[in-house]
Amino acid sequence: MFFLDHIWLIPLFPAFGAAVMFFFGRKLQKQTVSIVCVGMVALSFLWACGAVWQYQGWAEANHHQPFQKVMFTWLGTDTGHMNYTTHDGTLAPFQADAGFLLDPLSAIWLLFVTGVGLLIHIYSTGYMAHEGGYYRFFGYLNLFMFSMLTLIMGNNYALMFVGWEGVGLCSYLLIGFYFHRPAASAAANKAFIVNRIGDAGFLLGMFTIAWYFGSLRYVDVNLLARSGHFNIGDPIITAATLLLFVGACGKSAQLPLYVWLPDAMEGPTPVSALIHAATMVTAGVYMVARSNALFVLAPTSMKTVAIVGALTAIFAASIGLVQNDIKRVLAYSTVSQLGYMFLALGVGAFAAGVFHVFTHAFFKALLFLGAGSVIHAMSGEQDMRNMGHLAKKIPTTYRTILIATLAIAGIPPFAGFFSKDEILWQTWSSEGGAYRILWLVGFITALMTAFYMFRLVFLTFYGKPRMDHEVEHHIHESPKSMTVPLVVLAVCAVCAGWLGWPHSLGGSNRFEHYLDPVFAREAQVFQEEGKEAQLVAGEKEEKHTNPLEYGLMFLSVAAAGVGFGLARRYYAAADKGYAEPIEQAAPPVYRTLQNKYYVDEAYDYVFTGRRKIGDVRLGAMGLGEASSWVDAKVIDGTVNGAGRITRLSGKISSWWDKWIIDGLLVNGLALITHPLSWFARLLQWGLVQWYALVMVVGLVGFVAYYAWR
Amino acid sequence: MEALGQISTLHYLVLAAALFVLGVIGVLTRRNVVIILMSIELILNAVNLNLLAFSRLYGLHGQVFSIFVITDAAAEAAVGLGIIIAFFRNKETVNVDEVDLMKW
Amino acid sequence: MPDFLTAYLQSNVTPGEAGSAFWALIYVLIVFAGISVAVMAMNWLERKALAHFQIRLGPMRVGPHGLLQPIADAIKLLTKEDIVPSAADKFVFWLAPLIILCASFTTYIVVPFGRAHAITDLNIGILFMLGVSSLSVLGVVMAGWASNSHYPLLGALRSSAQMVSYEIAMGLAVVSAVLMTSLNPSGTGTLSMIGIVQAQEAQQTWFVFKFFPLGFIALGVFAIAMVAETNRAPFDLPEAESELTAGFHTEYSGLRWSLFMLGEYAAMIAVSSIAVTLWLGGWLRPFPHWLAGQSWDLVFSLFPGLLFLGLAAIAFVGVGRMPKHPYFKIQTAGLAGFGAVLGLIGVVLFIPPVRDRVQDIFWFIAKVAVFMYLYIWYRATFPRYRFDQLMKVGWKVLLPVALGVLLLTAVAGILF
Amino acid sequence: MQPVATTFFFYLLAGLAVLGGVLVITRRNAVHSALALILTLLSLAGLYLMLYAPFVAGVQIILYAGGIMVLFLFVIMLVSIEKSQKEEQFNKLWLVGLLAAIALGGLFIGVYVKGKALFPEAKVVLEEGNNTQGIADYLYGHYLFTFEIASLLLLVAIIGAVVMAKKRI
Repeated sequence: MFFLDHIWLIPLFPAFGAAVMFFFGRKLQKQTVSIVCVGMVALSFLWACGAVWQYQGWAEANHHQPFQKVMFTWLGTDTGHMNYTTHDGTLAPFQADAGFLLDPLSAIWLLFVTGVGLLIHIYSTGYMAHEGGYYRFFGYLNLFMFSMLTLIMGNNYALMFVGWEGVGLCSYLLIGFYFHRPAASAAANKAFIVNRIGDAGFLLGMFTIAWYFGSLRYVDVNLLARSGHFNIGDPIITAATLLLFVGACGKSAQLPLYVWLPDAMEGPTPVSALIHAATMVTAGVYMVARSNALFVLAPTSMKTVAIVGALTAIFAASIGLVQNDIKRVLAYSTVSQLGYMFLALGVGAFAAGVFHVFTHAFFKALLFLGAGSVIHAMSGEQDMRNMGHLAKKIPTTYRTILIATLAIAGIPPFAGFFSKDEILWQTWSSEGGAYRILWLVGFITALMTAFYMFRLVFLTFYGKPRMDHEVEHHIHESPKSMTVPLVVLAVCAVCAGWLGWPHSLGGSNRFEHYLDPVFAREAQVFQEEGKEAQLVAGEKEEKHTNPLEYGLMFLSVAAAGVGFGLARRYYAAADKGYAEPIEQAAPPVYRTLQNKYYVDEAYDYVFTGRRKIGDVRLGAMGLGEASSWVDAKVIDGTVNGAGRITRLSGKISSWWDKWIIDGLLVNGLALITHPLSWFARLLQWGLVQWYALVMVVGLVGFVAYYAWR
Repeated sequence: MEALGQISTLHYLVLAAALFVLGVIGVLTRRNVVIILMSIELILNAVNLNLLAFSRLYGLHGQVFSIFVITDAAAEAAVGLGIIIAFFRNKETVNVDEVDLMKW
Repeated sequence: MPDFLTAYLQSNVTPGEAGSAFWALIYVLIVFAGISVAVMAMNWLERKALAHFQIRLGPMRVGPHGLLQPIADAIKLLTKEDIVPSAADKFVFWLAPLIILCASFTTYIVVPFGRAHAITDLNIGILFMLGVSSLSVLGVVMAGWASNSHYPLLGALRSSAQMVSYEIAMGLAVVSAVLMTSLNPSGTGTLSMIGIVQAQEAQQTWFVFKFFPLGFIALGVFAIAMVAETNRAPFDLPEAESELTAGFHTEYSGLRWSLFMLGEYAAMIAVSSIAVTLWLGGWLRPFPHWLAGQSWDLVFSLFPGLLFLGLAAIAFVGVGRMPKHPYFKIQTAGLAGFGAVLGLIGVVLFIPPVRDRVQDIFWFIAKVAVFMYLYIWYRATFPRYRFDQLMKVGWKVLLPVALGVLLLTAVAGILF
Repeated sequence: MQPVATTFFFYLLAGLAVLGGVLVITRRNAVHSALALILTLLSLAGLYLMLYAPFVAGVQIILYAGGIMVLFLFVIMLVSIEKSQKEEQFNKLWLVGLLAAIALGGLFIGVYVKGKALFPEAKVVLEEGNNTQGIADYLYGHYLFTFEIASLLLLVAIIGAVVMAKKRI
């Protein structure tokens, strides 16, 4: 139980690394920096493996309870000084522990965050080797690891919020890592500000939970939520979950707050891989999954999650169809895949959503790292229009990216096939016709995904070389420190999906069973109460092993094939000035997609106040300016007018006081007194020796009087 | 020598009176504060001489009192000189008639 | 007339008590001459001792082993041009060395070289000594101010601050010794120098050993304070060459400067005699009670003559070791003559009446000589204090210690 | 011991004392004034000895000449005297002051002459040998309270002097 008891060390290792970088980083050699930072993350990873392994044994003995390790009370006291009134009038102590919680859900996150994080750290030592601010980069990365681990290991919402804000900060710092580039700094600001909207939602949701349940601990909240005291559709819980979901939208880049993620690609590529693809952006998914007990009590919220997820998926995928920047394609792909995950959560397939997070972490990290490798080879070129014919020149990168593409496109037996298929099947098999529409949306998205991913592969690795001669000359395979993580991730991208091999294909779906202690109890509750529910996940699957599932499976594989075919047809032999098929077919659609549906422009008009018509500012800022004008001219004018009148009367009164009261009555009297008091002044002249003289004269007088009396 | 006669108490008293008057003149006429303080010492010594001259007639009490007077003089010198230093630091002068802040 | 002379010699009182102006004058002359000779000897001794501390020879040219060096120095100083700075305050400049000299020599009025060998015995003896020696501060301040120069002024300020500060610790240490004199059945103590020594005789102990270690600590405080009081190393800040060239007497030269030197050495001897009188039993010979009796008295009374004979023997050994070159003929003869004079004095000191009368003086001077040697030793050994350290030692160490010793002495006096 | 040549020494010391007093109040240079004052004080100490007050004489020397006057010299050196030497030495009231003081002196003489008969002719026998002990008996016996108050006065004076002279407390 050693690792489990000291589970608190897992986040502290990278924190230590970050602290070392903060205090001494400037003076350390690059090699030392690498050893310290990578070593700390490796320690975390090993410790996490040990802890999860020991948790298995512990859970067997403890009815699959979550393991909690409370270090100390972090906020609030035990003395009752910080009590607050909950909604039903009882007092609850405001208390947030510095406590850690380990259950299957956080175990999965723990493993892939530390694992993928370790690989990306190693990759970074190669990728960043020639960049300035090496120690700064690794310090931020370690700080990020600390925050992310705090987020997923905290045993209450408050501690989760600490990690939530910490990863936001690190995201900001790392997007703006090249702070001398205005675009990077603007992107960092954008990410931070957009996230702030989401964070406000999270905070409000958290407060609502505290007020409604009287505690912030997951264990307490889950216990109460599952106790049956609350009706399904309870308005307060609906509000709380919706607010939490706003937070998730911000962090996980869902509509309408997704706009920061594509811009976040301004950061270094390993950062994009680690933070903006594999780990941080899944924090929203984690939070919704963690709050599953609440979400199932709020069907409206579930529907919202599902619809927003589906819309985000297709929306982002459609933009990804026409992007030319290799990292942007991947960024929109990430947004789209996140949409998938939320779709799964929204239809109640929590385990499927988590499974997709798990597989996605590997292949999307791999894609980004591969893209980084390509960019490295291309001397910083990111535009796919200027690539081509790289397959032979960087074979390792090519092969690994191909594997990842196959995985994300949903080709069996790669990882993406299992998770994506699971999501689509769960969506289809949910109750109600409306969910079939969501399935259709997901299906079309899968088609688009296959198309743009293979477009990426063909434009990058096939066709004619379209780059400058200079650049072509320099193309080279990346160093070992970069390729080895690629290979490891490629193996994971192939194999990770096998953990969730579905029953319908003769597997046992171990992944979902592993998560049963977290999610399955919800299914139980619904079944027993016999209410209309949108899912009965665990049970349902075994019942519905019917031909339809195989049909749907075939359809999605066929969609991937169609995507591959289309991409091959249009891009396999792309030369300079190749034609975009969508542009040829429907130019307005192409322009719209190329401009990302003009969402940024719309935000500019409505919120940021950057647009003007004449002198009048538009949007929310314009409204502010207008009210400011009213305040300055009308309200203040009135106030100033009142002030002027007061001043005038004051002047009159002052004149009266100065000349009549002071002048005539006070000073006049004094002027008369002054000459009259001359004789009295002789006694107090202010000259010491005068006093002495008076004394002596008096002495003479007295002595003379007494002597000759 | 003998023409001047035996020295009596009156001789001492007259000498003390002379010193006293000299001290008073110093206090009343000099502008330099330090010299005024010294004149005060002169006055105190005249008093001491008086006390000792009378102690010749009435016993040791006068001597004891002169000890007290010397103690007093020491205290007075310490405080007075402290005041002079503070005064000099503020006004860059030691002239007593330039201390006229209280004068209207 | 011979009767007049012998009558006094056979009495056992000081000239002051005897009311004899003639003998008082004789004593004053003897003391003045003796102190002057002692200062010269001290000067020679200091240079030689310092030189040997530093593994060199010191004065060797003038006379055998530089014995005549002080005389040569004196002639040089007396014949030097007397320079008075043009911007100096002439009168005060002239007055300052005289004040120091007078203050130093006036103290000897009450120094008891023996039961009958003091010029007079004042009732307020120790108070008189402290008071008069404190007047030398005035001389220092006047010298520093009258020179109208920066270094002397700084030296004078330092010196006066130092002397005024250490006077307090010194006075408290003295008071604890005076308090010890009152530990007799009548309960009244004394300030008289002779009375203090007699009190030690009556109490059968030197005050340095009284209430051990109280007396010892008091002597220690006094011994430190007296070094500071005389501006000697390691408390020689007022004359620190490296900081103030020569302190308050920078602008002095020739005769006036030699007056300062004379005054300084005379003051050293004076304060040492205070220490000897107060704590080391003054003229009392060692172990007067343990080694009592007629024969022991005789043995101890032989010491002065033996000392001089020993010195004569050293001189004659020196004669034997003189180079045999004709150039050294005069020097060899001179040394032999000096040895002969010493031997003669030694022989005279064995004459019983002289022996009885002189042994007090011998023991007193021997004890003082120890302190004088300590002065030289300090100078050779200790580095100079910094001024703030000096003040700290004076006010924060010596003063509380002396006060504590005084209180404990009072308590011990009541208890025992 | 019996004072010798009383008349001569009285006139000598009295003359020196008065001379010193006159110099104190007439000198331009404050250092010279202080030295003149020391002369007066030492002459007075001699007179005290003649008045059978050796202890007071000793205290006079050690405290006045050795202590207070050094303090005076110190302060005179601290406050620059060049400027004050060039200024007017006497204030505008000097004539009035002089006249008043002389009137006071005349008055004293007149009073002494008039009241001469009041003094007892017989002098008290003062044991010179026990002078210090006698004073001590009075100080710690009859005047103990006064003595304590004097010590309090000194304490207050110490604090006062420090407060006055220190630049910043």
